[in-house]
Amino acid sequence: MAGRFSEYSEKVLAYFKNPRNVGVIKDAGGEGFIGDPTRGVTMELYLKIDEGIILDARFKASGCGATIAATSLITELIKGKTPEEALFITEKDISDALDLSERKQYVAELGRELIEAAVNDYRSKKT
Amino acid sequence: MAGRFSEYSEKVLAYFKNPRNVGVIKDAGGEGFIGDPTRGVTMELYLKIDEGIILDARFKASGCGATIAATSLITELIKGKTPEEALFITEKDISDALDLSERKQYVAELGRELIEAAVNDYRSKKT
Amino acid sequence: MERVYLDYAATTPVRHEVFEAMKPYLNEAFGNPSTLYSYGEEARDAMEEARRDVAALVNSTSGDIVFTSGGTEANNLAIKGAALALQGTGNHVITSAVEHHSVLGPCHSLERQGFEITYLPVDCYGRVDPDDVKKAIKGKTVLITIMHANNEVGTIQPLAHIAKIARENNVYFHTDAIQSQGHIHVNVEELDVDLLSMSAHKIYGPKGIGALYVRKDVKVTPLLDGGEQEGSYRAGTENMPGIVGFGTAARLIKNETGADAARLSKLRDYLIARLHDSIPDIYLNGHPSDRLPGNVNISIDFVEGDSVCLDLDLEGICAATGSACTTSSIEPSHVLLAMGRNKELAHGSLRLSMGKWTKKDELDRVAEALPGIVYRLREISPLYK
Amino acid sequence: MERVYLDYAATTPVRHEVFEAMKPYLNEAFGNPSTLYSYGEEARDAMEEARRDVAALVNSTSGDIVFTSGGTEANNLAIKGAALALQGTGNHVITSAVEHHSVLGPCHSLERQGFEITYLPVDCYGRVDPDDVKKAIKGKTVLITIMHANNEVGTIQPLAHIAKIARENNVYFHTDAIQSQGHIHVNVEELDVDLLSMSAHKIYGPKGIGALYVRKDVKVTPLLDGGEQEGSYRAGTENMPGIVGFGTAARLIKNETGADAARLSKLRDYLIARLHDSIPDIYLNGHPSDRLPGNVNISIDFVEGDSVCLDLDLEGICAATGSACTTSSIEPSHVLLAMGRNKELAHGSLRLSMGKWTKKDELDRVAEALPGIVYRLREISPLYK
Ligand SMILES: Cc1ncc(COP(=O)(O)O)c(C=O)c1O
Ligand SMILES: Cc1ncc(COP(=O)(O)O)c(C=O)c1O
Repeated sequence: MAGRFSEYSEKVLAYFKNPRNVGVIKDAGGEGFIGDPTRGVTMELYLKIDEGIILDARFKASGCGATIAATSLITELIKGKTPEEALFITEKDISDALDLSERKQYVAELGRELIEAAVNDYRSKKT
Repeated sequence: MAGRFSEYSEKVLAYFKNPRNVGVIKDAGGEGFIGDPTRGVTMELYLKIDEGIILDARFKASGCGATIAATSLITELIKGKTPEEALFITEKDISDALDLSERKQYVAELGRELIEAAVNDYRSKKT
Repeated sequence: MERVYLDYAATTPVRHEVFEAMKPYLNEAFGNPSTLYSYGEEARDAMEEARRDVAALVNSTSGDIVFTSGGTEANNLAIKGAALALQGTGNHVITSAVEHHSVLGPCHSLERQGFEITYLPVDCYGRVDPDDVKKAIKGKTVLITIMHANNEVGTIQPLAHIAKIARENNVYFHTDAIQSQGHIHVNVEELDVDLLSMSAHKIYGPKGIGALYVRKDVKVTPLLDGGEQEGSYRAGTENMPGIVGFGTAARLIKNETGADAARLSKLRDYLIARLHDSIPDIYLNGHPSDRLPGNVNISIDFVEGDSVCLDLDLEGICAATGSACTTSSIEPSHVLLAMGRNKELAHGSLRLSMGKWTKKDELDRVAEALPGIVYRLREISPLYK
Repeated sequence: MERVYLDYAATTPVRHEVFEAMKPYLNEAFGNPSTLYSYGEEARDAMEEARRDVAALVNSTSGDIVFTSGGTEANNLAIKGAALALQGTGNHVITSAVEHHSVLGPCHSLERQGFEITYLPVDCYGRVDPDDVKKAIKGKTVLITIMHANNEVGTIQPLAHIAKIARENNVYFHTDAIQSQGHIHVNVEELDVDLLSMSAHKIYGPKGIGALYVRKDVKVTPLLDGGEQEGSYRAGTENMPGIVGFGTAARLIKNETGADAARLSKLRDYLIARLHDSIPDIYLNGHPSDRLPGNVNISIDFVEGDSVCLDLDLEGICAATGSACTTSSIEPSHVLLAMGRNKELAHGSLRLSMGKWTKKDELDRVAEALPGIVYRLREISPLYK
């Protein structure tokens, strides 16, 4: 029975307490789904893209505090970027922005994959 | 590095502090030697016997506190007895008189053997 | 804001009387019970008194109590120690799927050494079926280890029944009684166990001290070799303050067990009812009545237990989840999975465990805070449509 | 009559600062470092601070320190843990004849499991010859374990030299530094050891807590399986008060080591000289200069050490002998026998070990009391003619 919350930074806690951009976007230009409810981590990312710019981003997430925080952070990071620029966001960017502990690195990794999935979805829809 | 003195009863301590009848008797009527200096226990008992009565008893001992106490006690127990009566002193008599702890029972056993050795020596000298 | 502590099953505060009893051994009375007359004698007397008090809590005699560094060591010593001692006669051990890690760990370690382990299933309440125990026994079975009460869901096992089977088949029987000791009636004679594990920090004693009851003539190979302390079952300079603290904690709780259990069972049922009334899609885990007095465990659908605990914590309420964070995911509780909960529900577990100082108004605070937290997290969750 | 405590090598009093540091963990701050945010965080921070302090005492980093229940567990974990981890590559262990029981015990236990153990001889001062270590190494040697300073006679081993041989031969090197830590300079880098055992109650910390330094990437199979505490090297709820007490004790002694050692060496040599002057037929055991600052160990001819200690005790002086009472005799010290003392002299050993609060006038009391005691016991002794 372990929570191990003490590894959560103030930044994680801030996003966890007040997650920005919760929600879904109907008919989103790009959608990403990552994770597995049976493994306790699920992330969903919805992008509204117009003229090659991510105008809006929304998320849903379930999992540990870091998972929720990271998904919310991502919506902020990518807004205003082009999908191509969004792909330049690294695992380290996410990890640094949230001060993730070593054992929570996988959350940043999943976050990176989430962006990729949403951008790929956008690309496949476009063509 | 263990002393384990807390197993010593008040009675052992009393005999250890003020051992009665320390010494040797020259040309003793009966002498007993028990133990082994390499095993940390040595007991010597000297009897002065006249007309079949143990008139005097002296001891020397080296070993733990219980060893010294038991050997001294034995000199008291047997004084005034005949050698035959002395043989009736049991391991339990010695152990009870000193409140010996379980792990010190071997001292009473050696004490019993010591009496036997001295009486046997007396008998062999007599014949 | 006063903190509300509802994680007594993880660890309990140290009682003031326990601290007071320990104090001399952290100050002037520093003797080593294995040495010296004047200093050592006091320490030895205090140690033997503590041993009697710990023995009395489970109705054993002090000669059968081996002090250890905690519950984990007691379980390791019992399981590995008995298995190794009996290695010549067999290499099969029976346990259950819902044991604590400190039982499963030693079993895995024995497996690596060539032992065969049977992990018995449990029913939906977490109970082992004694018939399954009977069927699992083979000629080479040397040990059965089944816990008394489960640390996550509080379910109490039909121990006496299992012990009877063990006895009939001449197999050692060990139980991990770390959650039950002091909280419900525990009696080594009535349960007829050969080995029973205890831990002080679950009964208002200090951390880092526990005990193993070893029935006379039961063979256990020591884990810690060295000096002749603890009847040569366990070498090492004795943790005097810990031992004295454990003894005091055991003595005090012994007479309070009945009254505490009655009070806490009521509070428990009150909290369960309130949560059921105010939160949809939650499920009680564990047996509805045959459970530890202070244990409430629910699965909250659509959310992850870790996030619920974090939110509660931010509101000043300490609770626990069965989910364990690893470096690549969150592992759902093995106990809930064994009870047949699906993984999603196993992920959403929340344990609220109460103790001696739990007040009704603290439970009211939880009952008021939790619905909002669950609502909030479900709004964020993609699983909740 | 004030008691004179000269058994610091057995155990030390707890420093007041240590007690004060532990107090919160025996009262309100009862968190479990593995759980919970608010309560657990404080506990975790305190634990990691203690780990840094313990690490610093031997110049290691906190990531390499595993807390155990004491020195005995640290030795068991190091020796059995490393041997089992390397079982695939070899089954030979080298140790010395003068190790503490908590090293010899695990070695015997490994022997029963099919390991081969070489017990190296020592010279008349109790020192291992590094050349003997070199000669003893075989292809299947997996571990060398040689203590830093001996607990009975205080002799310091040529560790760096032995470590070099171990390193050259790619063999793990463990040292039991329980008597040296804090009392003389100990540095895992200078000594170049892979594993090093520590214990708190020898440096004015509490009993029941110790540590094992494990160099990065050194493989050790856990003794206690279960939860993931201590980097999975050692399961079990952490002994928080003990850990915090150990940390404080380590931090305090670190800066005092040099001055204490200088003061105690002088006192030691003063006492040795006075005893030599006033008692005939006594012999210093151990190395005359390469020995622990606080250790005096003499063999007194014609008497048994146990009786000398008892007499000293009756005069309010606590000391120790290397003789161990068993249920059928007194066993002479294995250390003194290994050093070539005959059994009679090995039986007459007396250890007077000093510490932080030892005053010169206490030694004077011993120097005044002991001649009379020896005289008295020799008068009783049949060995003294
Ligand atoms: C059922 C059970 N067994 C074993 C343990 C381990 O005991 P300890 O924490 O004293 O190592 C615990 C608690 O952590 C427990 O709840
Ligand atoms: C050299 C040595 N090793 C090991 C130990 C055992 O340590 P502990 O008493 O913490 O179990 C001791 C002291 O008892 C010792 O002096």
